[in-house]
Amino acid sequence: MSILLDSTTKVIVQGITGREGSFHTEQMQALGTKVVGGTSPGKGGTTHLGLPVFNTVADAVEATGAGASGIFVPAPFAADAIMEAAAAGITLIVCITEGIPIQDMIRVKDFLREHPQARLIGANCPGLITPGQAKIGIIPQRITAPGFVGMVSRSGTLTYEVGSALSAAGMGQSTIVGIGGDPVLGMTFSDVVQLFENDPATTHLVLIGEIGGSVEEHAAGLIARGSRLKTVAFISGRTAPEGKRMGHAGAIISGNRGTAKSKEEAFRKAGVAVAETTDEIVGLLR
Amino acid sequence: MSILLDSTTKVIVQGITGREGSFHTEQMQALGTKVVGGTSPGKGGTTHLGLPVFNTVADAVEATGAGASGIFVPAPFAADAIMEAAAAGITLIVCITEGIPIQDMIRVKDFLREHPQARLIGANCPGLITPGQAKIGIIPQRITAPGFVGMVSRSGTLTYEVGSALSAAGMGQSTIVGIGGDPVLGMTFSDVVQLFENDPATTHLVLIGEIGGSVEEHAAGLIARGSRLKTVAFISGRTAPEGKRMGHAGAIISGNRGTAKSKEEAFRKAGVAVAETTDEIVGLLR
Amino acid sequence: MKLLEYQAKEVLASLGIPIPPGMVARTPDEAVAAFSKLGPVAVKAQVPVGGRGKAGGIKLAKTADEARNAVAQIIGMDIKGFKVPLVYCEAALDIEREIYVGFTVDRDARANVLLVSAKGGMDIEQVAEELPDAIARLYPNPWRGPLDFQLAQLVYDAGLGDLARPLTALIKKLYRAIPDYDALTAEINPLVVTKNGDVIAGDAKLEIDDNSAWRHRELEQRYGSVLEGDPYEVEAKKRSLTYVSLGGDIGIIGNGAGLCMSTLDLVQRAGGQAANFCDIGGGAKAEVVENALAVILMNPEVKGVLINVFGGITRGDEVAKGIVTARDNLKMKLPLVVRMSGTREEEGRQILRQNGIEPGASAWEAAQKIVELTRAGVKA
Amino acid sequence: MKLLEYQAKEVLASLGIPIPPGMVARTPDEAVAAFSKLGPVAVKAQVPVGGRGKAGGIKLAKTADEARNAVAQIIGMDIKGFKVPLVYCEAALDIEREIYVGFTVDRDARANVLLVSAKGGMDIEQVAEELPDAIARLYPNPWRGPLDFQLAQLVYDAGLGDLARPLTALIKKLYRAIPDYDALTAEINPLVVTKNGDVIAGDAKLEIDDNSAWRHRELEQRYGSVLEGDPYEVEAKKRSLTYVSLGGDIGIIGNGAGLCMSTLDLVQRAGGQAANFCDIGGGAKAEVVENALAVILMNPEVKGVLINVFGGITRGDEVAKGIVTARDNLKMKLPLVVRMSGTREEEGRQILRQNGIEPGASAWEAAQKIVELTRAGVKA
Repeated sequence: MSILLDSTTKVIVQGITGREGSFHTEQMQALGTKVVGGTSPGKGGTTHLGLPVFNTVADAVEATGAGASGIFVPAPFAADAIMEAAAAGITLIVCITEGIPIQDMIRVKDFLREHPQARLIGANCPGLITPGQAKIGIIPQRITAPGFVGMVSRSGTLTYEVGSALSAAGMGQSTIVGIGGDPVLGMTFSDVVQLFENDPATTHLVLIGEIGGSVEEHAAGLIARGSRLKTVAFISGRTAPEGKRMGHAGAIISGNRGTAKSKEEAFRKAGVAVAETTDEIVGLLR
Repeated sequence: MSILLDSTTKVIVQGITGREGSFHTEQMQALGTKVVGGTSPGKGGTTHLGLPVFNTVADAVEATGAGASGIFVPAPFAADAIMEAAAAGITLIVCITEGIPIQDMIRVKDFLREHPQARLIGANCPGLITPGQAKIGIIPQRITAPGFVGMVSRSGTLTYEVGSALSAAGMGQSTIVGIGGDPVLGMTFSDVVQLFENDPATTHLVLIGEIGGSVEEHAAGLIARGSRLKTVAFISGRTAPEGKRMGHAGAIISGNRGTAKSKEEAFRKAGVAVAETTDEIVGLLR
Repeated sequence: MKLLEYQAKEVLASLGIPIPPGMVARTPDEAVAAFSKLGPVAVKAQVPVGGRGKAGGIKLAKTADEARNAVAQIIGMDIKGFKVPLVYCEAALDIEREIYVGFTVDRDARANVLLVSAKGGMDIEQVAEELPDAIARLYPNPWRGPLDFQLAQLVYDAGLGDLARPLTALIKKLYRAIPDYDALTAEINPLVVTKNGDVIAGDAKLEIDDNSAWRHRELEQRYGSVLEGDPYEVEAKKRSLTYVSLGGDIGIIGNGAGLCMSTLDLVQRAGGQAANFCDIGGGAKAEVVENALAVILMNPEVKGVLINVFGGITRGDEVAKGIVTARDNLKMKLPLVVRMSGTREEEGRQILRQNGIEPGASAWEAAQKIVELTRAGVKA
Repeated sequence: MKLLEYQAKEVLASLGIPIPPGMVARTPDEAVAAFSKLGPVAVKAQVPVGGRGKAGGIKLAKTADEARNAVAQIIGMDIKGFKVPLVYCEAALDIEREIYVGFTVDRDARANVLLVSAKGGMDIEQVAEELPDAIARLYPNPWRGPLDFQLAQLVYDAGLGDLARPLTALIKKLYRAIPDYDALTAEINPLVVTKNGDVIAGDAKLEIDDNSAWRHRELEQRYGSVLEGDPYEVEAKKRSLTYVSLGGDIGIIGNGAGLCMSTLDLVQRAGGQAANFCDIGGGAKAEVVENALAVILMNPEVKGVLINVFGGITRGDEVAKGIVTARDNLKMKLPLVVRMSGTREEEGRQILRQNGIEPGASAWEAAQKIVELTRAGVKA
């Protein structure tokens, strides 16, 4: 079992003919993901990577019955792409694109209220992978192994590191979800944790947060109300100074808010083990 | 019994300190309407016509528990006033103001989707009256008498004429609703007819339409699906030429749409008696 | 306010929509000047109604003389009741393809609807009837406006995917006429695709909501006075009356649009023809009645006047006095029938009778009476 | 992009918000010129951080000499790490009352929030802590913007009903900075009510979303180059690197923001101090690594560099070759520790060793090694 995505999920790729879209579609196919088509305005009716290309998501959904979409379009078009997917009835929207203006995402979030079927992951995220079955996004298959650990993270490469370590230690993953590093996100830690709670195949949970915002604190609050998962949390940015953006637009401490300390404390209070370095995660999870 | 409004309905007046607002508030009070206050930005805390004045509708609702509002503010402020009332939880909004830009009303209609509790009558309408009990708007009490005839109309003075004739003939009214003459309206004929169908005290129905749009046709369609009311319809503008606005912004025939003929035919097809002059209404209703 | 073609194009150009070079001409000499600047031109009658082409209101001019002659023929021409006051001389386009793009208010949906069709150049109502599927529709959320993906879908739905980029950009600009100018209807028909691939407005219609005049004083100032067609309607507008000319010989005054319309209906039923619709609004103030009478009496066709008022707030005796004064001030000699109801209506009727005005007991009776009096040519 | 006060005020003025007359000065003479035009002025250091008043960065000048002296003192001053490049000379206001007006992105609500408080002139975070009820809040719908009645409610909620008209109008204009300029934060604090009742921006802060630069090239052009504070950050930006100066002596390069941050944490845990945060993005291309190294080596404080990369798409041997080339091209002599993982990581490590670079087996080990090497002052 897994959350959100498995080998039966029909996936389309928005921006399939672009460089990034092409490359990662092939990677997704290599893992066995059921990619059924893609969109590229003006190229409707053509074929790419053996898949039908459509002008619009509505056309793609109508022709393929796709329920999920990975978005690989440039930032100026990404907010519109998310809304297009939601309006076309897509239920899982994964937006890899980074650099989307925050005000665009605020408008998108409001738009999504009218399409409650649509779950958005990202933007500015590596996407998600259910090892051995399917992925949408850019998480490398080779760092994963099928198993029982749920992973959810705001970081990209850091997640790959931890995933590698878990896989090497024989602790495979049910699903790995990268929720992204932007200040205004689709699904948050809490949303994903809730799904793992309800997934019988997931028994352990690794949560990789970072400074800025309070999605970690919210997830800790959720876990504190009762969880069946053995959970380890790690927060990067313990030594980051206030007021400086650490790469991710969302990774910034303002005043006393968003510090690694407050997040770690929240997790400890919720009974969650906190790893001080990524090396400690495997040990704490056992 | 009645629809929408009775002697227990708590009513506020938006724009209560203006000339129109003042005059008609007094008329409403004279009939016994339970007016509990009004709004006039900047005059909050004062008293007018023995009623408390508030700066905002939210304040007025909080202090008085009002559930209905009559709007008498000038056209540039009227759309905002409607949205304010809806956001404050008012369930019956009656907007008397004429001359509201159509695009404002289109935006208002969309806004109201988020406040489904709010029923809007108007704008550019005479409001409604439940004879002997209460009124919101400007329908003269003296043309009415309590009784069993439901009335719904797009016209003002024409309604008063017909009301007078009915009252003189001993056919009192349950409630009279003037839905207004604008192209983009709040409640339509169908909405009001539905309420009369469900009001046991109403046994007869007079429907006064005019050229333009298709709210009459829709109501006829509703009635055709079954009605317990003895109904007479009258349409003004049988001789109006195409493309000319007959006073009301909504009273205009474009092409074959919105003609008196199509409306009358729709009613006849629904089994509704159609009066060719207003003088015939009383006779047909007996 | 329905703008003339050249005015509509000025507004569209301000929104970034490409229009052909053009110049207004009021005289043959101005047309020659336009020709010398623009070369071969279409000389187009400027009237706020469709069908001017069929009426002979558009002529191509390939020489200065043709331009001169075209203007001489077109200006002053009567097109559907509008006397042509000026023409628009516009550089001729090298047309590859004609498209329809526009929006209007859909009353049933209580929303704006954007319309696009590959069948440009035809009357859109005709397309709607004959080839309903040839029109693609989009109902944009009024706060958000049309979103990019919705515009793309609209253009693909219309079978115009090969023009997706220029068309979506153009429609987005056209839509700005709603938030920026309170437009109710806009139409670019044809939207021309030229032989070298430019997309450019061949014709343009634009109607601005009169109710929004307070938000767009600049439009009112710039375009409000150029053309209004009917002189009585122009005069009535100055006097803040709601007046529509109808072509018959019986002047009509009513208070309330519905009442006034039903009065017209009764006059026709009685065998007469109304000269106008004139709604003096909810009350029936003496001054307003006098204004209305004054405008109606400007029309030499009018043989008599019927006033039908419901005395809402104003009392019947006051209404009657006002009517008498108005008649006397205007030295009106034509037949006048007054039907009034409301508070103190009996007192009102008495005042009328005392002053030689016959009151009608009901609207229907009054309508019959004015028809009879105007037929007979009898003075009241 | 955080605008300086005078830049923020220029933008606000373009939205119709009243600002006092003011002039930028880069020299004492320019300040005297400003004084002769404006009369008594406040001479204000232009830095993109708060607290300049306490730091001595604002001086009142009642004479030309005072203006000259103020500029001489303020320019070049260090305020929270920013060297003051210029001052803004602004006509002094006759203050009756100070108000706070602003907006920011509320991450938890994923929405913009408008903030108004009668407690102007104070730090809003302090007001939020001490008098939370003194701040009124409005979350406008992002498509609709704040509606008039919502703005009125906001102003009444803040206890500023007596200023409802001017304040609602002003906040409406301020809000335009969101749709028009992709502003993330705006703050007018204090918004001054003068003795004769005018409402005018006393100070202004404005932050524009860097991600929206493609939509606002004009802002970038006009304000992008004036001041960036740290020279390494300026250089890194030119090279499209995500770089933050931190003040220690160990240069850090990582791919991915989270990985890079956790590397900083490990260095500190090992007893060292990072000189910077430098995220070279998902891949680890040779060219990008060289750019990052070049910027880091500009800083004379740097005693050694730690590179921590996860080889995602790029293979380990390629990453290693790239690092070696970069080091050689830059003739780097300082200690360099590289920790890499991913495909062909073993091959990569071998290449490093062959070229005299010590690979770290784990990130933690690598962090300890670079701290050790830089402490010892040993060259790798």
